[in-house]
Amino acid sequence: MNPLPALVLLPIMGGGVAWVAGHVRPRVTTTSRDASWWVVLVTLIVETFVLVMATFGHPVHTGPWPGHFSMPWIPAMGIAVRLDMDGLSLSLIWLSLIMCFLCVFLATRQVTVHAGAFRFLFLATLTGIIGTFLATDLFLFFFFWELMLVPMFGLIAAWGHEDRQRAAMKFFMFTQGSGLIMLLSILGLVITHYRQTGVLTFDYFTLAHTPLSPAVSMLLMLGFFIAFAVKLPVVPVHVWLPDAHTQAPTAASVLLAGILLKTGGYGMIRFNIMLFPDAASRFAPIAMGLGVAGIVYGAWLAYAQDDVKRLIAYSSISHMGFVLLGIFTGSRMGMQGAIIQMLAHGLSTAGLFVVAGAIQDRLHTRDMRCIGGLWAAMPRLSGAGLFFAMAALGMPGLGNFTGEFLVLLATWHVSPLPAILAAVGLVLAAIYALRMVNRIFLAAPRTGLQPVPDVASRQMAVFACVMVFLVLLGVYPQPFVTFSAPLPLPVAAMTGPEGATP
Amino acid sequence: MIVHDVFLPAPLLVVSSGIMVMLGATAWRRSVGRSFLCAMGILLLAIMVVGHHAGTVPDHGDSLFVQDRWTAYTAILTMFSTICIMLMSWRDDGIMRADEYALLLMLGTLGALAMVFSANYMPFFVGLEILGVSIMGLVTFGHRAVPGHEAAMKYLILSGVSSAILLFGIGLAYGVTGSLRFMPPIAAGGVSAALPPAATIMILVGMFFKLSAVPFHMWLPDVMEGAPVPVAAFVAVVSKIAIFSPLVRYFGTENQPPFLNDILCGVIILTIMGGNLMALRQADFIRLMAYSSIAHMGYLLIAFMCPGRLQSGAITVYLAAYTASTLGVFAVMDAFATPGGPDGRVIAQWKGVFSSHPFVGAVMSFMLLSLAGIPPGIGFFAKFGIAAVGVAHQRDLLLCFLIIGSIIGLYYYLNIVRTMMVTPSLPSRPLNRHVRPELMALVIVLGMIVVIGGLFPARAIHPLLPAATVPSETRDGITH
Amino acid sequence: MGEILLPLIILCPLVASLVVSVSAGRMGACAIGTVACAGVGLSAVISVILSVMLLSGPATDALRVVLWPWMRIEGFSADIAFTLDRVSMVMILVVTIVGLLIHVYAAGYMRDDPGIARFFGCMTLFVAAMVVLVLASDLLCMFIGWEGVGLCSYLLIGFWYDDPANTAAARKAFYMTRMGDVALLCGLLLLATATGSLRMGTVLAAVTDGQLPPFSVNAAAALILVGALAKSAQIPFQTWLPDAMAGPTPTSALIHAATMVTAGVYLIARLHDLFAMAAPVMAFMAVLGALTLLMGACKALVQSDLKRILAWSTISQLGYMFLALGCGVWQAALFHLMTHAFFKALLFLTAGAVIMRAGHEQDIFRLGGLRHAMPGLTMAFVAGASALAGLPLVTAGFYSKEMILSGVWHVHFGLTREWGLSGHPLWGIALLGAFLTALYIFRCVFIVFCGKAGTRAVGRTSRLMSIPLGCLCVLSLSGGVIEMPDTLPRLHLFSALLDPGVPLSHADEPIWLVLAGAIVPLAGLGVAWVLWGRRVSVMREIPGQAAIIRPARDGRGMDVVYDRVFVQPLCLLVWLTRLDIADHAITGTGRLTRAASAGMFRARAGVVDMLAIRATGMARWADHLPGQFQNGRVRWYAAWIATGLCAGLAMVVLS
Amino acid sequence: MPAFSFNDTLLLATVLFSVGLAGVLVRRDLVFMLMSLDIMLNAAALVFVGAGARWHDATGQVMFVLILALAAVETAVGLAIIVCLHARGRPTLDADTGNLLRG
Amino acid sequence: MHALALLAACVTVVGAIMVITRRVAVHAVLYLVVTLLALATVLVMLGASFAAMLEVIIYAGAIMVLFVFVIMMLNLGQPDSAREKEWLHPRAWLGPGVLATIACAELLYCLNPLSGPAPAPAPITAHDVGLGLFGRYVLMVELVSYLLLAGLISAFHIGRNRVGGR
Repeated sequence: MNPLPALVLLPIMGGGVAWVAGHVRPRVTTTSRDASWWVVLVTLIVETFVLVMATFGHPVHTGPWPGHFSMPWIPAMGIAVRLDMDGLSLSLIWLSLIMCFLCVFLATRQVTVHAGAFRFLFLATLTGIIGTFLATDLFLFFFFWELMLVPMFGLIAAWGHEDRQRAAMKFFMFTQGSGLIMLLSILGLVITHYRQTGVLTFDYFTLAHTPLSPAVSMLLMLGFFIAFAVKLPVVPVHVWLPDAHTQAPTAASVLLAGILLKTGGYGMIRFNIMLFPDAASRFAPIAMGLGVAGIVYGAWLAYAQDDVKRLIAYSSISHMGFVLLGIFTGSRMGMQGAIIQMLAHGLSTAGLFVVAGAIQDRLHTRDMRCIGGLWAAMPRLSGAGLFFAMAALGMPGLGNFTGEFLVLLATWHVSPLPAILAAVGLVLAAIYALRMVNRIFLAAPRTGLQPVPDVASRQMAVFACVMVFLVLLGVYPQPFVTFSAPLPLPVAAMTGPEGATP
Repeated sequence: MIVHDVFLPAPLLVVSSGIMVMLGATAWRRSVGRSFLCAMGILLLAIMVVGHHAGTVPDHGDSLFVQDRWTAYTAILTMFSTICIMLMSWRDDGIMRADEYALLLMLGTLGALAMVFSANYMPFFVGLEILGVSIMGLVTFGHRAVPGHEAAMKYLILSGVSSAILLFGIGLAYGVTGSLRFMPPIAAGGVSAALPPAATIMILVGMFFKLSAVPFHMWLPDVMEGAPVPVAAFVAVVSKIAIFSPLVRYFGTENQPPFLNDILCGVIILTIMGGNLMALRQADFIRLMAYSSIAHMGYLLIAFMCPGRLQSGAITVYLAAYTASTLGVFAVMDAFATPGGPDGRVIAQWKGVFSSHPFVGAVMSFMLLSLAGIPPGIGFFAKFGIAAVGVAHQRDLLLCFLIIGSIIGLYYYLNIVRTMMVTPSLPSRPLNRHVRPELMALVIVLGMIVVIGGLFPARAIHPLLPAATVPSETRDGITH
Repeated sequence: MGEILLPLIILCPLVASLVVSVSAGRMGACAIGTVACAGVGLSAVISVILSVMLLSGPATDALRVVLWPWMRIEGFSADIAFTLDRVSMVMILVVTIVGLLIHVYAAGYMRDDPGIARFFGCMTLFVAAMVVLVLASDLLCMFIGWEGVGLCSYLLIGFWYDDPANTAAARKAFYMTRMGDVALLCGLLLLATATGSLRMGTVLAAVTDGQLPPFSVNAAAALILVGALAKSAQIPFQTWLPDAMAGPTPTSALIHAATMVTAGVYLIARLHDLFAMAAPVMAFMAVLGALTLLMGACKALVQSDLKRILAWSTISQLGYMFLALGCGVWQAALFHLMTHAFFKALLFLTAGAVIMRAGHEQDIFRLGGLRHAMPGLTMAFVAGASALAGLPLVTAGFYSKEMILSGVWHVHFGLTREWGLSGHPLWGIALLGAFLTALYIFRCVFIVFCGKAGTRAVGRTSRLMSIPLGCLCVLSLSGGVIEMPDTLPRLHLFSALLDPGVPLSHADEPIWLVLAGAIVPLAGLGVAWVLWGRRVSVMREIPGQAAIIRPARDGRGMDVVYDRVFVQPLCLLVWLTRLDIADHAITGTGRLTRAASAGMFRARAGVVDMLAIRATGMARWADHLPGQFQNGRVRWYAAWIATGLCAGLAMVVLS
Repeated sequence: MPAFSFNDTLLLATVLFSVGLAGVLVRRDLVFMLMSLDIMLNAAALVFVGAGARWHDATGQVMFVLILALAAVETAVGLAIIVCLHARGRPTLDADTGNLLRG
Repeated sequence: MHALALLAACVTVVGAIMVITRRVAVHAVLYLVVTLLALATVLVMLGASFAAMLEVIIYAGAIMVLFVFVIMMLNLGQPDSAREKEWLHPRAWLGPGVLATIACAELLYCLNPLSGPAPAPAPITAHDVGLGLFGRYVLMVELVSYLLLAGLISAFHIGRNRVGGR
């Protein structure tokens, strides 16, 4: 049995069951373990098994990459359900699953209003994201790309914080609008291919060999780039992100920061660089400039925030600047750095959002001027927060540093100046991260704070897992590096993959 | 001798004789329920006989009616929509007081079918008028009498003007060509070169009016607002399909006149932008749907403008998507309305629907997302098809407007979804006690159509357009 | 066996740190202290064992362990790898042994603090990170430790976070060092780009082989130097260290005196081959070191806070080390590093004990006459002070300082072919520094321990605290005899240990050189005695303090400059960028500021955000416009139809 | 014996059509609007008859009959609505005032 | 061209103009009847006598009676002076008038280069029309019957609603 379609479909089916289960026992309190929560958990566990199967199973080499699934969908337009998996997608799916476990254990239990629907949307988002990571049919990719936005919109708009509606609208408008531009690019590529070969197909591997004139390929690449840049986000179009991250419920924030942003990076690697290598290399200086701008600008604005979640959101912009920088260095090293950075940023930022969410659950505020000195009251939570803040500021030995270093090194190969500027971003990262730590955790306790319970040890164990992953990424990233390398596009004659995947 | 010249598609026959039967039944004993049942039965029968016909095509080919896959498709779409609208209005208490409702609906459908099957100006024009007059009657069925009559009046005057313009154009065309065959007039000897274009433009103005393209769109929101919800759906769906079908035939059979390009371009841009921009500020749901329908016609015209092998798929899917999603929205709106409470016409009434009526809210947002072109609804694939056609023809300007329009559209559709997600300040009302099972069934069926159509749109892609538009190339170039 | 033991040196404190952190709140203070000391102690034992093993082998022997490959990407590779050679052996011994002593001391010192678990968690983590820094054979791996110690330093300076000043000091320390770290990172990037690896051996081989262009070498050296300067609080980064005294005293002793701040020295010593190729950087480093040592001494002379005096003295002593490094006598620098670790740790720990027993009073002028109340501590402090001052023959400081002085005397910077720089002026400065060192430290001794009794001493120094003090006393007095000036018995154990190939001998050095080095501290002692030591002191304070010295005493010279030049504008900028435009308008500070703040606000909200708002506004407006058209009038609608008709026909007419 | 050429017919029809259009545009009274509409429809019918004469085809007159039927229907419905609106409290038949349906 | 033809055309146009400029509805109806009669003359001259008959009988006869009936029923005999005064204002008619004039001019331009002599075919008799109506176009007749049915039902509903709504 092919695990790929199961990977995609399992979450949404489980979500449906969870929704139904949520209706079975409508009286839900935070303490009682309701049925739909268990359904979600079981779904994720089964998904993990399937993923393990996909990771360690012996693939049948029917496609260009280890995992392959194909089924005709709309033959008239050359559209098929094509799912392929290489190390990059696999590692990002693993990341998604870890994020989901994190959310399920730490963040979704707090939802009491329409919990079943919440979980359904949550898992539906996961379906969209996994589908995005797996699809190699451009139409299917776009389908999933759009699909993941809707449940996320619902999550933000219905369960978010005070200004959720505006944030959700903003989020949706930006991402969807840019998606339409990508749609045009996809169509442009397909039509160009059709004109030249007479074959109408949306197959990624076939389209990769489309001969394109420089101007056309630049145009098409820009179309893709804009969509991914909005998702990533790159600085001029990052506007949606702080609001969305701030207003989203904790679980949605984790998903947003943890994996949704990664789809942008994934898309850039898979579509910008691999489909249009020439145009991408010509565009690289601008993209790298944008990346550096993102690093500095994000860090700068993060420093000016009083809202914890907003601060974390801006720090995400800064980190994603590194990803952009790395992707467009044009070297394998930069790309690997970007991938590692994506994984590590997913873990660390998700951790931070969970911490921020826990603080908000307890204190009902996100304003750093109103919270402070939590260490005395909640040493465990504060310790976790400190750890993730350190990861965010790029402490060597944790995952972010590995990614940032590789990116910087690759950038230095290209040109030292952006590397130096990006490194300056690290100083700013230290400034905002420590500011946060010293405002929230290590500060004089505020008067008027009622005593609040610390996180339970069980939840700490979940945090600890994430921390272990981060440390692993930091000190032993080599397996991840080899594992998550995007496989090269197969030359027409090549049958099997070259890359080393387990 | 007469019979030889007559070619009559069977649905027309069935529907028209059905109307007679209904009249007879009404004369025998008035019963609203029975006439509804009768009408639906007739429509089902008509759907079943689509593709058959009575009589033969005259030898000289100058037939009044034509029958091919495109007409069959649009006819089915039309009749299906009418059935849905019947279901929607079945137990609507404002409508149920009058049994002529079903009759008028059937007459409107007959007009629409006449337009769909027409191969000649004459049945086209008569069908148009039957449809128009029926709509005038239907519009006055609402709870509120005065707005209904006002809407009917507006429609009457404006459609009269447009009919006159259309007729004048047809007359000019007839004068130029000496034939009422349904195609753009070509300059024949003896008349000025400017005459055929003038005739074409006048005909187009008439058609655009019915299609409610900007700047001929103004009647649509007012009429839809004044009409009861099912009638609004009828105006938004059936009359649009009925006019679009001959439009495709009209320009599909020949190469498009060169001057048409600019006009169409301008109209499309105006329509997309006008429809979307005006929808943006509506607080009235039905008006919003009216403007969104205008905008959708703009998108549809993009596909109409770009002949090619992708065109037929794009148009057919878009029509189906538009029909299913719009009908779905109206059906949900009808299901939401309570006799004493809110009727769902004002967007603010939808506040907190997700909490009070989760199912209604979910289906509604689903339909709206489909209209906005977001997966997994069929609207996504439809918009995709339109964009594909546009890209294939390098209509860059139109594509830009398509995207701008879509983004604006996204905003107002999402705005409704957002409103539904707002937690209501008041305690949620008790569920609608007047749950109408047939309406719920309709909503579910439409939802299924939207989902399944969105996930498996392959069936709708067959080339259905009049044969001349589809290039003769076969599908050998397609992988898989 | 060494391959197993070497990682254990890191692992032991790390495990101790984890255990202590995780069990926070469950274990008693005693248990925590025990675990921490055990962790560091095990590590010390192992390092002693390994040192013995290393010394028993041939001199060039080194223990290399590659734990696992870190990154292997085309064009670059890095390993988690450790090397124990003789240089790192010296350092590791210092770190673990001094660390152990300080831990033992701290177990007593921090016994009653509620945050003892956090304290020991950080301390042991620090030891682990420091060991990583020392042992790493890969520069990138070293960077883990480099940042790790910075983190621990931050956490420990801000240990008592109730006081905002403490956390501010902690952040300041982190930011300052972080800037240096970024420079260091850039240097590493430069080297990695040039050589494709950051393994020290590879890098140094590439540099000495001349594979790198001179500019790159100089640039890399300069960047690494900046990192080292920041870590070691040299000019221009010196301001963070005095503030860092906000942390608990054991922290100051371990991190801000004995080990972490010397990491820069150690790094440059490890990379001395690289620096040898970068003569201008070397000269710059020497000059900077000389200036720092002088400035630190001057600052120390006018402080009144006991711990701050020690902090400035640390800066000054680090200046000596940098001077030595700059002059190429890195062995001397390391030697001084070692002895400095001993006596400065001793001084800090003693000071801590004194302060604790004197009721947390740090002002030396409020202390006084403690000689009688705490004789043991007095002895220890005097021992440390004499070692710091370098009193000849009996103290370790004398030998190490002498080694530096002689090295500086002989150096000649060949900046260009014909133009060079002699080391003699630097030697003069260093000598002056030595005088000042003796002066300020004995000023401190005399004021605190002699004279009138100022405060009442309470309690006793616990056994846990006094044992380490004793050990350190011994070490700081006798630790220097392993290396002697040539004038004295030719004993070069230390330099032979480090660099057996080239014995550092200056047989031709004049004898007055050594004498000068020996006499100057004594002179300083004498002057201090004259000024402060006699029962009727000549003066309680440096004369003429009113005009010049006050700003110096405040110790805020550079602080003020930094504050004015960087911090305040930055804060202002941030303040402006976070301020709402409406708020600002209300304050009414004029139109110019308003405009500026508007600009800044825009920058904060993101210019694009603003544009988006504008665009929305435009859309609203454009949307309102057609609303005017849709006014419900049939005639109006019909007119539009007619207009459309006219337009269409016009197209035909005009075509 | 047609005295009108096709072109003359068109000329007349055009003028008539424009007058009708102007009537719809100018007048606010619904009754006048209906009458103007009738004028426009008549103009269109005239074109058909003229064209039928040109081609000597009965189709033109068939169309004329159809248009006549249309005009009758529109007038009937229109007048019904007018009567109804009048009865419903819009005593003036002004199309401009008292609009309930507007954007 | 016959003088009669010219006269008929002039009467048609003038009558139409009078229709749209009258203040009193009944006057307008009368002018409309005049217009229609003149138009019937024109139709006769075009050889369409059958159409002319229909025009007179149905249009001028039946439809106009409807108008008169409604006008009398609603008592619109007297002008609504307050409202109609505005009609005298150029502001009210200038714009639409200009628009209509432009449309007219453009149409005339399109028709302008009139060419070709008028063909002189035989008149189309009622026989021909009848053959067309019940031959080729029999279905159209049927359809038109539905159109009339639709109009009937609509009008019926609207009227009934009025009574029921009270």
